[in-house]
Amino acid sequence: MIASLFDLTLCLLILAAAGAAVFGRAAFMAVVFFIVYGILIAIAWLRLGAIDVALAEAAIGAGLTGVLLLAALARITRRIDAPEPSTGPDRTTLATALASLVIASAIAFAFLTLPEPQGLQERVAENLADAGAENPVTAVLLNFRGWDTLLESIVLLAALLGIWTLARDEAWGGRAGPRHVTRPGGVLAQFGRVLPPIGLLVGIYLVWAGSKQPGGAFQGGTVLAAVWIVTIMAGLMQAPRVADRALRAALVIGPVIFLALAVAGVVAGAFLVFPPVHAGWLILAVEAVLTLSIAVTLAMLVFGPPEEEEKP
Amino acid sequence: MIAPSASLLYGLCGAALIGLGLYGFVVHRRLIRRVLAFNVIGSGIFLLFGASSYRDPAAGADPVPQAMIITGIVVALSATALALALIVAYARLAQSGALPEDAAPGADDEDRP
Amino acid sequence: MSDLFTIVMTASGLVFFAAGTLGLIRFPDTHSRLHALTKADNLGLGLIALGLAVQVPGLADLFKLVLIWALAILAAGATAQLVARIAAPADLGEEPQSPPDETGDGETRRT
Amino acid sequence: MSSWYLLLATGLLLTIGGALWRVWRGPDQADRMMAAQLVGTGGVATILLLAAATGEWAMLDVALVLALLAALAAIAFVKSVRGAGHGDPEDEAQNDAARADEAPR
Amino acid sequence: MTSSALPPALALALILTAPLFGALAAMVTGRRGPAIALATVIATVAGILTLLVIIAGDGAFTLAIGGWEAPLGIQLRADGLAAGFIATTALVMGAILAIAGKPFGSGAQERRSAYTFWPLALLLWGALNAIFLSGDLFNLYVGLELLTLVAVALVGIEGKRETLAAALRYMMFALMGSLLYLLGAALLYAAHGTLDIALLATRVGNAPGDIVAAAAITAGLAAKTALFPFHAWLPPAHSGAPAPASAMLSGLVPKASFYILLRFWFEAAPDIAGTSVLMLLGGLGAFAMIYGSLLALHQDRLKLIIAYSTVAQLGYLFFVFPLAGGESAAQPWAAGAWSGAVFHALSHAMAKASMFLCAGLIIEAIGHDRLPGMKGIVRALPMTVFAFALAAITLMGLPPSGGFTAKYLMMTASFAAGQPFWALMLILAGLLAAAYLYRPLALAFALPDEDAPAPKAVSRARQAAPLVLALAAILLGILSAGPFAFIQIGRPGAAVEGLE
Repeated sequence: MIASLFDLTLCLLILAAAGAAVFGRAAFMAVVFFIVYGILIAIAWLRLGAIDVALAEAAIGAGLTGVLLLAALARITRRIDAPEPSTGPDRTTLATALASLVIASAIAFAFLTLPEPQGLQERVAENLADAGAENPVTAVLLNFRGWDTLLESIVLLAALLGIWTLARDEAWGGRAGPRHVTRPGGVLAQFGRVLPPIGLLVGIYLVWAGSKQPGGAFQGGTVLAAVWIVTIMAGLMQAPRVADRALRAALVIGPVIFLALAVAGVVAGAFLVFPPVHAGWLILAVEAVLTLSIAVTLAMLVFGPPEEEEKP
Repeated sequence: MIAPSASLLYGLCGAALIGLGLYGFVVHRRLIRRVLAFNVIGSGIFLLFGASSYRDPAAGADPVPQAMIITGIVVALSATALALALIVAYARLAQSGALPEDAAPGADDEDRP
Repeated sequence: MSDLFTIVMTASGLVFFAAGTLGLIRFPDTHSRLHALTKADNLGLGLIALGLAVQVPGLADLFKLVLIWALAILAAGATAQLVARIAAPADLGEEPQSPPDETGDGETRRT
Repeated sequence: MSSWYLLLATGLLLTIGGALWRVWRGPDQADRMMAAQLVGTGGVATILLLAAATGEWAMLDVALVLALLAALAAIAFVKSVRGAGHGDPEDEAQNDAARADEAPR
Repeated sequence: MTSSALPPALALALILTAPLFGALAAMVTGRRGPAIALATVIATVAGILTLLVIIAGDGAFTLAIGGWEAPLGIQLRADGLAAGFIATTALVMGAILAIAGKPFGSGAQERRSAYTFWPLALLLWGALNAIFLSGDLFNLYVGLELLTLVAVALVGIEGKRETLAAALRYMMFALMGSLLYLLGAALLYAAHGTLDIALLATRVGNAPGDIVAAAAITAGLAAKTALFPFHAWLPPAHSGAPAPASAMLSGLVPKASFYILLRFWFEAAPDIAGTSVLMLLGGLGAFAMIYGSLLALHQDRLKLIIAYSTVAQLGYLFFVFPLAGGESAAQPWAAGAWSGAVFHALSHAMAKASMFLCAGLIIEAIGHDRLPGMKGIVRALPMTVFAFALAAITLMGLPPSGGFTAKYLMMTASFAAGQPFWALMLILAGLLAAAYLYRPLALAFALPDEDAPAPKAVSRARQAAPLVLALAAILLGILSAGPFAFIQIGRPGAAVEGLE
C-alpha cells in the first residue's frame, strides 16, 4: 500500500519533470528539469529491481547528459538571441498532441495486454557458473551478449569521431574543447583537488565490484570520466590534444582487446568466447581496459572538438 | 480494487513519457529542445521495457533487458553528444538554433543585440 | 532500541528536508533561498544517514554512508559558494551576471 | 520498518516536488540550479531509505554515484555563465587581466 | 552442417572484425588511412570469399556468439541473402576507398577530414557487415545506431553550413527512427522473451503488442530508409557530402534498414502482415518513386539529380511487401518478387555508388556539378562518362543490367499476383529514370562551349573505380542465374521459380 503510494508519487514527479522539460518556455529551465528528471528516473529503476540500470542512469542520465546539455546551451545562446519561431497552440500542435496521445495510448494498451512474461532469469541463472561473473547483468553484458557491448563501445568512438569532424581545420590537432580558466586557489580549484581522489576510488570500486554486485565498466567509466571533467573544468589540467598518440591509444585499447578476444575464439570454432575456466579473470581484464577507454571517450565527448588554433 | 503493482505503474508512466516526448520532438523547432525530447522518449521506452521485465517480482528482474537498457543508455548518450556538437557547430555558422526550414523568416539575420 | 533511534533520526531528517523546501519556496530572494537550502538539506541527509548507520549489515556499507554524506557536504559547499557569487551581484556592486532566465526560446511568447 | 522507510521516502518525494516548483518558477537561473541541487540531495536520501526498506544495500552505490556527480551539473552551470562555458566563475571584474589572452574569439 | 567449425568461424570473424580493427587502427595512426584501408579490404575480402564458398557448398549456417544459443545469446546468420549484401558492400567499399585516397590523403601534416574520413568509412563498413550477419533484433539496433552516427558524421564532414544543416536534419529523422525501432524491439522482447529472429518467427502472433511493435519497427526503419513521407532528409544529406561519402550514404546506408525490414517482415513476423499494411508500404513506395523522379527532373546539379533518384529507386524496393508478403508469401510468385527486390537493392547499390563517384570525378575536373558546365565532358573524362552511362542503364532497368533483372522479376510477380499496378509503376519508374538521366548524359556528349575552361585531368586509374562498379551492376544482370540461386540459399520457403 505504502509502496504503491511511493511509486505513484514518483511517477507523478517523473511526469511533471518530463512535462516541464518538454513544455517549459525557457531552454535553460527545460535542461534543469531534464537533469532532475534523470535523478528521478534513477530512483524508479531501483523500484524496478534494476540497480545496475539505476547506476548507469544516475551516472549518465543525471550526470553526463546534463553537463553536455548545459555546456551546449551556453555556447548556443551566446551566438543566437533571436526570438525563435512561435509554436503556439495552432492546428498542427493540436494535431500533434492528439497523435501523441493516440500513440501513447496504443503503447499503453500493448503493454497492458502483454502475454505472461517469459523472461530469461532462469536461463541466465543456469549458465551463470560458466559466465565468469556472479552479477547476472554483467554476465549478460560481457559474455552472453558481449557482441552488443563490443559494438556499443565502438558506437562511443563513432560519436567522438563525428564530434572531432566538426572542428575547424585550423584547430585540428589541438586540445579538445576550450581552455578552462579558474582562479588559482579559488573554490572551484579547491573542489577540483578534493573530488578526484574520492571519485577515482569510487569508479574503480564500481568496476571491481561489478562482477559480483551491481556496477561495471560503463558505470565505473562514467564516474572516472566525470572526475576528469571536473579536474579540467576546475582548470587544474588541460584537455589532451586530439593528435596525441597516447590519447588515441587509450581511446581504442578497450575495443581492440575485446575484438582480439572475439577473434581468438576462432581457434575453438566460435566467435567471442570466454572459456569457462578463464572467464572470471578474462572478464575482469576486458572490463578494466574497457573502463579506461570508456572513461577517456566519454570525457572527450564532453570536451568537444578542438577549438584553439594549433600553434606550430 | 487491486493495488497497482510497481511494474504496471512504471510501464504506464513509460508510455506517457513516450507520448510527451513525441509531442515535444515534433512541436519544438529549436534543435536542443528536440534533443531533450529525444532523451525523454528514450528513457520512456527504457522504463516501459524495464517495467515489462519486472512483471513477476517473485522471479526478480530479468537481467537481459537490463543489459540491453544499459547499452541503450550509452547509445543514447553517444547520439546526444554528437547531436549537441552538431547543433553548436551549426549555430556558430548559421547564428541559429533551428534548421533553416524551421527558422522564423528573418530570424537568421538578427544578431545578438 | 536501534530501531527507535533510526525512526527518530530519519524522521528528523525528513523535517529538515521539509524545512529546506519550505525555505526554497517561501524565502523572497535568491540569496536567502540558497542559504536555507544548503544548510537544511545537508543536515537532513546527515540525520537520515546517521539513522541508517545502525541498520547497515557491514562495515563497508557504513563507510559508504559516511562517504555519501561527506560528498554531499563537499559538493553542496562548493556549489553553493560558486552559485552565490553568480547570484549575488548586488553585494559586490557589479552588474547582474546570472540573468533572469530569458535564455529561452520564447516559444510560447506569442500565445 | 520497511513501511516506515517507504513512508519517509514518500515524504521526501513531496519535498522534491516542492523543489520542482522552484525550478519552474525561477526566476533566476541560479534559483533553478539550486533547486535542482536539492532534488539531488533529496534523491540521495530517498535512495538511502529505499535501500533500508528493501535490504538491498547495494543501492548505496547508486546514492554514492549520485552524490559524486551532483556537483558536476552545478559546476557546468557556473562555468556556463562566462566565456561560453569555460570562463572562470570566480573571476571578478578587477582581475580580468589573466583572462585577456584566454578570452574566446 | 560444415565438417569443421573453423572455416565458418574464421570467415565470419574476418568479415565482422577486420573493418572494425581497421577503423581503430586508422583512428590511432592518423596519416596511414589509405594503407590501412587496403589491408582491411584484403582481409575482409578473404573472409567473404571463404564465406561464399562455404555457403555455396554447404548451405546457410548460424553461429552462436560465445557458444550461447538463442534466446540467451546472439546468433550470427550467414545465408545467401546476407552473403549477397556483404559481397556487394565489399565491392562498393573497395571502389570507394580506392578513389578516396586522393581527396582524403594526408600530406606531411595530419588534416582534419583526412583523419576522420578513414575510421568513419571503415566503421561504416563494419556496421554494415554486423547488420547483415546479425540474427538478433537488439543487436541489429546497436549496429544500426553505429551506422547512423557514422553516416551523420560523414554527411557533415565538409563542415559547411548547409552540410551541417543536412546532417542535423538527417540526424533528427534517424534518431526518431531508432527510437521507434527500439520501442518495437522492447515490446517484442516483453511479449516473447527473445529477440532472435528465428525464434520470433515461431512466437509472434497477432496480439496488440505484436502489432504495435511491428508498426513501430516498420515506421522506424522506413524513416531510416527515407521512404515517403520521411524522405526530406535524404537529398541534401546525400548530395552535400564529398563524393566518396555520398556513394556510401546513397548506395549502402539505406540498404541496411531495408535489409532489416526484409528480415523482419519475411522472417521474424511473416504471419502478422495484413494486406492493407503491405499495400500501404507499397503505395508509399510508389509515391516516393513518382515524387523523387519528378524532383530529380527539376534539379540543375548532378549530385542532386542522383540523390533524388535515390528517393525514387528506394521507393520501388517497397513493392516487395505487397508482392511477396502476407497472403502472397505462400504463392509461387513470391520468390520472384523477393529476389527482384534483392537484385534491385544490390544493383542499385553498385550503380548509385558508381554515379556518385563519377559526379565526384566530374567535380574534380570542372570544379562544380552544375549541369550546363558539364557540356562535352566526355572528351576529358571518357571512362567516367561511360561508367555513368552504364550505371544509368541499370537505374533505368534496361537489359542486360541487374536493374533489368530486378524489374523483370518484380513485373512477372506483379502480373502473376494479379496486381498489375506495380508493374505499371515499374515501367513508369524506368521511363522517368530515363528522362532525368538523359539530361546529364546528353550534355556530357554535347559539343563543349568555345569559351569553357579546360577541365582538369583525372587519372585513368581513379576513373576505373566507378567503371568497375557500373560494370558489376551490368554483370549482375548478365549472370543473373548464379546470384539468383545463391541469394535463395537459406531463405525460408525458398522456391525455384521466377527466372525461367
